[in-house]
Amino acid sequence: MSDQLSIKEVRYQSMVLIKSWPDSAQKTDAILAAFLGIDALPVVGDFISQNDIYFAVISPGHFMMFSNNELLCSEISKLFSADIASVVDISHSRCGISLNGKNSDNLLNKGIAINLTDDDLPGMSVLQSSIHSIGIIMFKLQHDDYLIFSYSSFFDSFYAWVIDSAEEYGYALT
Amino acid sequence: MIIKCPHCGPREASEYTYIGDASIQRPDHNDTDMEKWSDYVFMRENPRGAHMEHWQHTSGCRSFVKVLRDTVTHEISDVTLEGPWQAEDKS
Amino acid sequence: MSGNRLKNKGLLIDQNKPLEFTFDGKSYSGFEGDTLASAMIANGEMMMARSFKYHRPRGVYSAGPEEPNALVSLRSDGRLEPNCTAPTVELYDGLDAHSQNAWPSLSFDVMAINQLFSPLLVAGFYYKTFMGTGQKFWHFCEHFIRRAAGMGKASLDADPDRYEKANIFADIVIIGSGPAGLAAAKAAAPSGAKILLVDESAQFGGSLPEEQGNIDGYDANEWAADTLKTLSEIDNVTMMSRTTVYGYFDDNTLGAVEKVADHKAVPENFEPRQRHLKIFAKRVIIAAGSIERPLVFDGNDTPGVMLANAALRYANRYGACVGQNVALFTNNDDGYTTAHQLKALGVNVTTMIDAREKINHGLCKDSSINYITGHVVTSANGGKSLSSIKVAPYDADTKSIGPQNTINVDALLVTGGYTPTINLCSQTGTPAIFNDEIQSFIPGRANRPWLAAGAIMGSFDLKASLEDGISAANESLEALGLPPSNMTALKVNGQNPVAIPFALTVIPSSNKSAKKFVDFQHDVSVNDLNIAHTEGFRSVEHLKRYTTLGMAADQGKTSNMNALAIMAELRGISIPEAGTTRFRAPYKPVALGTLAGRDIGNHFSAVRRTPMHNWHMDHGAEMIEAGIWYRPRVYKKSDETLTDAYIREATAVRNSVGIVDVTSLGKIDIQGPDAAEFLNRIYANAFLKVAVGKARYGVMLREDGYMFDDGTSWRLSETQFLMTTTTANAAPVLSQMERLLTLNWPDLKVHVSSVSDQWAGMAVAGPKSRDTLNKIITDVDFSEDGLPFMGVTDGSIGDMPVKVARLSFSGERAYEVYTPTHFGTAVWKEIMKAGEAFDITPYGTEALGTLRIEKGHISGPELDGRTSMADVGLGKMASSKKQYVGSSLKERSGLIDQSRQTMVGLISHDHKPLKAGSHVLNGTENIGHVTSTTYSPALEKFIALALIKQGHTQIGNTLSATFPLKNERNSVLVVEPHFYDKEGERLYV
Amino acid sequence: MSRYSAFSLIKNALSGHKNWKRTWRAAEPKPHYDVIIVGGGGHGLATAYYLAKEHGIRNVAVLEKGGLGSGNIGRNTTIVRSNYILPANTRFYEHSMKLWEGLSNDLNYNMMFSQRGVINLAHTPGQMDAFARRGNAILLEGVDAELLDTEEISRRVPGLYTGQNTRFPIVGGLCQPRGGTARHDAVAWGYARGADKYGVDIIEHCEVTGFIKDGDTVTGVKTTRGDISAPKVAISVAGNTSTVMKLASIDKMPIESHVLQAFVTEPLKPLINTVVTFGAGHLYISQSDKGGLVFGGDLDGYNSYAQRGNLPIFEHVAAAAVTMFPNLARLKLLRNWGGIMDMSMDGSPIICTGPLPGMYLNAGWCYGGFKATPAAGWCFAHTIANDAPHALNADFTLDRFYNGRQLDERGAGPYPAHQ
Repeated sequence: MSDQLSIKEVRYQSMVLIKSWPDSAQKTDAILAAFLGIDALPVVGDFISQNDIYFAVISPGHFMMFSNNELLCSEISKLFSADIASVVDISHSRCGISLNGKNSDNLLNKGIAINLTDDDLPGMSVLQSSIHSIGIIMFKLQHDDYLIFSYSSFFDSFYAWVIDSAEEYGYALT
Repeated sequence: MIIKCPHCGPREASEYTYIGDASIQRPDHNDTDMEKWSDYVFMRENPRGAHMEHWQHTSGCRSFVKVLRDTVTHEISDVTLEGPWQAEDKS
Repeated sequence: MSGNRLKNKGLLIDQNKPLEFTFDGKSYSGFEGDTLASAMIANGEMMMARSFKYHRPRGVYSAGPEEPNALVSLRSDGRLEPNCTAPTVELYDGLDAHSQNAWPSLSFDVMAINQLFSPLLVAGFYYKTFMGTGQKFWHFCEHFIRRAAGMGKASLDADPDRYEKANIFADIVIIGSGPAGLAAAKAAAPSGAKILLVDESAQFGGSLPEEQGNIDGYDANEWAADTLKTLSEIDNVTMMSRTTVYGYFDDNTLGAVEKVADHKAVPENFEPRQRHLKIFAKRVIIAAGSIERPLVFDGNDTPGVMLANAALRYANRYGACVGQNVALFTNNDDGYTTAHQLKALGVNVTTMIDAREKINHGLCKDSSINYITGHVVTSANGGKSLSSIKVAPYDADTKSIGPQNTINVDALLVTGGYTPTINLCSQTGTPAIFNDEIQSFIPGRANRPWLAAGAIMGSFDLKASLEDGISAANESLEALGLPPSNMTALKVNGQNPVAIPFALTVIPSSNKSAKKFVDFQHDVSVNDLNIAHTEGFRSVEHLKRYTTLGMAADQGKTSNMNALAIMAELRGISIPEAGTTRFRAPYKPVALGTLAGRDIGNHFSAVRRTPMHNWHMDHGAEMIEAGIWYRPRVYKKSDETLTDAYIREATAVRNSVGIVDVTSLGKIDIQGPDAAEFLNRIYANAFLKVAVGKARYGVMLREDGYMFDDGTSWRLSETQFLMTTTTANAAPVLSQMERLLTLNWPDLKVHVSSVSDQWAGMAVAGPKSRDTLNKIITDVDFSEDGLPFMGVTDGSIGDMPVKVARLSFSGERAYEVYTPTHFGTAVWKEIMKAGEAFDITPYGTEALGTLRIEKGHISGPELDGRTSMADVGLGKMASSKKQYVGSSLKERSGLIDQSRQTMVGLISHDHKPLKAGSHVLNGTENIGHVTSTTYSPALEKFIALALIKQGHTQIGNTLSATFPLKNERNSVLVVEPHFYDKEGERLYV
Repeated sequence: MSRYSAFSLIKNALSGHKNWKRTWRAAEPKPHYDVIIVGGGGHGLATAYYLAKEHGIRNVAVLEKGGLGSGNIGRNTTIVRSNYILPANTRFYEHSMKLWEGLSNDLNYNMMFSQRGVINLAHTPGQMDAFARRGNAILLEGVDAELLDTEEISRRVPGLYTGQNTRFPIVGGLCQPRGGTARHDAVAWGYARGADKYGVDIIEHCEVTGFIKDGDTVTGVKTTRGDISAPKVAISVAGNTSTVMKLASIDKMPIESHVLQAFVTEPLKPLINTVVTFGAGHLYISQSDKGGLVFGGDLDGYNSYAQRGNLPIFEHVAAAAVTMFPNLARLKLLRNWGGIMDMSMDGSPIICTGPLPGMYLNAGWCYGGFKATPAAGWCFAHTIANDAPHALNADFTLDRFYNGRQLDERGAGPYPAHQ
C-alpha cells in the first residue's frame, strides 16, 4: 500500500440490491452462487470480487452487487421470480470514493466509531454505518484500502468531509 | 451506549433509532377496539430498572433488535434479532 | 517577597533557552520547559489574580490542574481564553497573559472594596435582598451583580483554530503515568494486548521525580525514564501525554481531550489546537493519583501560602524558589520529607510547624530548621504578599489555642494530607468508601470493567502503588483471557514516609473577623458553612448549593474533603455518615470547540442536493431548505422581486408550460407478492385493485389516527410499487413501514428499499406540457388512451430511460418525468430545449405553492401533525371497507368532534396580501389560523388556505384575518378551498 | 419568622449571622394530615404553599424521599417563558408567568427572576411563518410577543453569527420580552420557607413505599418513616411518576421517563444578555448571574432514570452552540448533569383528580416543568381543595388520550423520544 493517502472518485455502471425471504433463501443462494460460479456464498459482513463483479452479503437474505458491466441489473432481475427475491436497481443512487494509503484508518475513525484494525475488520469485509450523519456502505479490500459509497444526494457533503479530514495528513487526488 | 447488532457487531446507540417499549402488543390489524388501540399507542409501563425495548439499526443493516436494558444504569444484558431472519452465528 | 531561580536546578527546564513573555503588559523571561506559574514564581511575582466575590489578592497555590487561585486569560482576539490555570500553561516565546476580574489593575482593584462589605456578602445573601417592590429593582441590581461576578472576559471574535475528533480502541486504557500507571503498563505490555497510557500533563511520571526511594536499584526518576523508554519501543503500547480523560460514559466509553498545540503560539498548518478522543476500552485502570489537601486557618489565601508538594515541584522541576524565608505547616510525616528535599535543592526552609504533639523525632534531622511540634499556624498576614505568620500551641482535645507569637516568613507551605482524585470512578456511579486512615474517600469496588490503582486507592507509599499497578494489570489481563504478567514485585527501599494526616478541621484564631477559606475559587469561608448549617442547609447537597462550594471551575478539587469534614463536625456525625455528592463529567473543563470538532458553521450538518443543483445555480435560482435538501425557491430575473418572479413562473404554467425539480420527494421501492396488501394496510384509501401502469394518491395516518403523510404510489407490476412521500417524512415513513413488516406483520412477503437517490424527478406542467414532451419522448403514446390521467409508462429520450407519470399537483395537464439520477441534468436540458417553442419556464417552490393553493391541495403547513383527514377535506377518501394504520383511533370523539377546525379558502377583500401565521377572527373570537398564502394569478387576488373552527359553516361569510405582530388586519371572504378549475377540466386541455 | 431584607442582613451581620432561623423546620411526620403531597420538588412545595395561602388548608405534609429540591428543580436550564402555541398551554403558562412576576415579594425570597427576553431563531421562511402563527396566537391571548429581523437580533445578541456563510443562516426570530431565567434553588427553598411559615410539615428522607387503600380509595401512604393517613394524597414526583403509581397498582401511564442533559460553562463576565434558542439544532442558551453559560438541547432519546446522559448530546449541543456563537469555541464546559423528564405522549402536562378516588396527579411535564412551577402548584392546589380542576388545567386530563383530545404542542405525535 502506498504510504501517500490518496483519494479518488469512483463510479460503477451498475449496482443492485437483492432481497429474499427465509422460505426462499436456499433457492436465492443457489441461484446467486451459480451466477457467480462459486459453490457457497460468503458469510454476512463479507464480500468477494471476481471478474469485475463485487458481491457482498449485508445481512441474511440481503445482498448487494456492483460492477462496470452495464447489463448486470437486467441479468440479475431475470434470475428471480417475484416470490423468490426482489431485485432493486440502485445503480444511480450511490457515489463512491476509493480511499487508500497511510492514515486511511485514522481519517475514517474521525467519523466512524468502529474498530478498523485488521483483526477486528479483516480484508474483504463490508459494513454499513454513517459518517457526519451521512449513510455510507464501506468495503475494506485490505489494510488501509477502502471503497466507500454514500447516497448520491449526500455526495458533495460527504466528499467535502473526507477532504477536510485529510488536510491534517496531506493527501493526493488521483 | 453500545448495542451489539447481531449482524453488524457492537455499534454506538447513535447509529440506532429508538422505537421504544417492546412489551406492548400491537392489536391485530383488523381489531377495531379503540380502548385496546389507545392502550397500545399511549400507555407505557416505563419501569425504573429492567426494560425490554426495540431499536432499529437505521444507519447499519436496518434490522430491528430487542434489547433488555436497565434504565438506571443503562447496562444492556441481552440483544436479540427481531423478524423472520435468525442471525448467523459468526463464531 | 523575592523568589528566584535556583542555579542549575529544574529537571524540566533548559536554562540556556530563555523565553520572553508578558503578564499584564509587563515583560518577563523564563526558560523552555517552564510553566507560566513556575516562570512567574522564578521572577518573584506571586500575586496573579483577584478572588471571585471579595476580590482578595490571590497567588499560585498548587502545581497542577487543581489550581483554585491563579486563573489568567491567555492570548487575544479570537484566541482569547479566560480562566486558564497558570500551573498548566506551558510557556512559549511571546506568550501574552493577563489577570482577570480586576479593574483598573491587579494591584489596585476597585472591587476590593467588597472586602469591607464581606460581613454582608455571606453565603446566600442574594436570596435575602434586592427584592424591592416589583421586578425593576432586581433588574437594576442584577446589572451590577453580573459585572462583579464572572471571572475572565470572553472574546466576541470567532475562534480561528481547528479542532479534530478521533475514535480510538484499546484493550486496556491506563489513566495516569505515576508509579501505579507505569507499573501497570510495564506488566501488561508483554501480553500483546493493545495498551493506551494517557497522562494529562506534558511529562509522564506523575509523582516519581519527587520520590526519594529507589526501585530495583534505580533512583525513582531513572526507573521512570527507563520504563518509558522500554514502553515506547513496544508497538502494542501507545502513550499520549497532554491528554486528559474527562468523562466516563456508558459501556466503557471514555471522553478525552488531547492538547495538540496549546504549548505553541499558534498551531501549525492544518494542525488542530485540540483533538477530542472517544476511547472504546475493554478494560480501564484509573491511576489518577491524589491532590494535596489545604489547611483551614485565617488568611490561608494570602499570596505566598502554597501547597508543600507544589513548592517542591516548582523547585525540583523548574528551579523556581518560592521564598527566601520559608515555613512549612504540616499534620503528617510527609511534610518533613518535603522540607528536607527543598533544603537540599537550595530553598531556605527555616521553620517547621507540626500540629501533632507526639511525633517520631527522627524526622527532625536538619539542625538549621526550627521544628515546632504541637503548634498550629493561626493566621497568615501580609495582604498582597505574605510577610508573617502567627503560631500558637494547639490542644487537640479541646481544639483550643494558647498564646500566639509571630514569625516573619515570606512563604508558608501547607500540607493536610492527600485526597484521592476519584472523579472518574465516581462518574461510573460506584459509591465511594471512606478511608479513615487517610481521612478521605477512595473508589468503591468497581461495578464496571475498571479498576483503580495507586495513590487514588489511598496507597500513598511507593511500594504499595507499584504493587497496586501490577495486580491491576494482572486482573485486567485475566478478564481479557490473557496470561498474567510474569513481572515480580519490584524491590523498593528508602521511600517517602506515608502521609497519615492528623485530623485538623478548622484552626481556631483570636481574630474575630477571621477569613478562613475552604473553597478559594468561590470565596467560601468557614463562616459561610456555619451560616448554611444555621439555616438548615445541612445535607452535603444543600450545603454545596447554598454556599456554591465546589461549583467553581476547579469543581472542589482542593476544597471538597475539608468542607465535608467541617460539615460533619458541625452536625456531630462522622464524615462517611455525612456522605459525598456524586462527581459529574467533565473531570476538568473542556473547550466547547473541542466537543464540537469540525461539525460547525457550514458543516454543522450534511446537505442533500438534487442532480440539477448546478443547473439551478447557473440560472439564477435562489435556493431554500426543504428538510435537509436544497431546492430552488424562485429563478429571479435581475430586476424582479420575489413576488414578481413567482407570479411570472406560476402564470407561465397556467398559460403555457413550466418545469420544476421534484427530486427531493421521498421515493421507496416496494416489492413482493404481498406488496398491494401491504399498501392497502398503511394507506387510508383503497390500494388493492390499483391497475398496473396506474398511480394513485394516498394518505397515510399515524398510529393515533392523525394525518402522517401523503403522496402518490405507482404500480409498476403486479408485485412492485414506487411510492413517493413528502420530502420531510421520507425517513420516518420508511422506518414505520419496516417496523410494521418486521415486528407486526412478518407474514407479509414484502421488501421496502429507499430509492430516493436513484431517481431525478421533474414535473412538466401546463397546457403545452404534452406538446413539449411529445417532441423528445417519441416512444410514448401521449394520447388520452395511451397515457390517461394518473397513468404511468416507460419511455426514453435518446438513449436515456425515463418513466413518465401523468400526475398534477398544479391542476394543469402535467407529467412527472423520472430518470436515473446521473441523467437528470441531461433530461432537464432536453425538456428545456423542447419547450423553447412554448417559452418553457423553470419554476420553484413559491410558484409551486401558488399553483397548489389555487387548487386547494394540502402541503406541509396543513399537515402540522394535529390535523385529521376530515379537517382538510379528505375525509371521504378514507375507505370504510377495510382497516388501516390509525383507522380505529381516527374515530375517537375528539377527532370527529364537529367543533374541530377545518380547511377553507380565504380571498382578501381589499387586495392586501395575506400573511401566513395570521389568525382568523369571528368578531373577537380567534377561530383559527392561516396556513398558506399567495397571490393568485388565476383569480388576480390574494388568497390563502386556513384552518378555522367549523370552517364549512363559515363559507360565504366575511371575517377578518389579523396579524397582531405587525398590527395588520385584512377582511377576507371565506370560500371553498378549491379556488380554480373545480371540475378539473384543465387536466385534459 | 424574620422577614428577609437588606436591613435583616445588616442586623444579623452585626451578630455574626448566629441567629438566622432555619429556612424550613425539620418536621417529624405526624400520623394524619388533611393532605399528603408526595414529592418535595418545586411543584410539590408550591402546591403546599398555595393550599395554605389560597385555600386555608394548612394541615399538609410534603414527603420527599431525598433532600428537598434534589430532583428536576435543581437540574434544569432555568428558562421561564409562556409563548406556547396551543391556547390551553398558553393560558396556563401565562398564569405561571404572572405568578413569577410577583413571586420574590410574595415569598419574600429573591427568585432572581430576570425578564431579559427569550429569542427563538428561525432559519427558513417556513419557520418564520410558524413563529408568526405562534406570536399572533399568544398576542391574541394577551401575552407579549415580537417578530425580530436579523439585524435587530444581532444587535441584541452580540457574538451571534448572523451572516450567510453557515449551514442554517438566521432569517429572523420570535421574541417574548417578558420571558427570561430564574434561580432554580431559590424556587424550591422559597416555596419551602413559605409553606413552612403556614405550618406545612416538610419531611425529608421520607420515601413513600406503598399506598394504604380502603377498597379502591386511597387513604394514606406507607413510608420509610411510618404510615401516614390522609383523605387526599397528591402525587407530584415528575420523572418517577410511573414508579410511584405502580405502588398504587396503576401499572401503565401515558408517560416515558427520559434523561434531558443540561450544561454550564466556567463563569464569565457578561456575554449573553438574553435567552436564545437555535431552531435548527434544538439548543437553548442563557447566562446565569454568576457568569456561567447555561445551555441544553435534545433528549438523549431512550427511557432513562440515570440522571446523566451520554457523549453524542455533549458533541451535538457544543456543535450547535459554536455554530450559533463562533466565539464560544474556546470557552470551557464546566459541568454536566441530567434530569428525569416525565415525557407525556403529547408533550402537554397532566393535572387532575384521580385516577383513584382520594388521589390527585400532577405529571407529564416534559421540558416545561421549571417554568410551570408556580401555576402547577396553584392549579394543583385548586384541584385538590375543590376536588375539581380549575379552568386553567381542565384540559390537562389523564383520559384525553382515550378520547382524542391530545394537546400536541409540537405536532410530533405519540413519540416522546423524537420530540
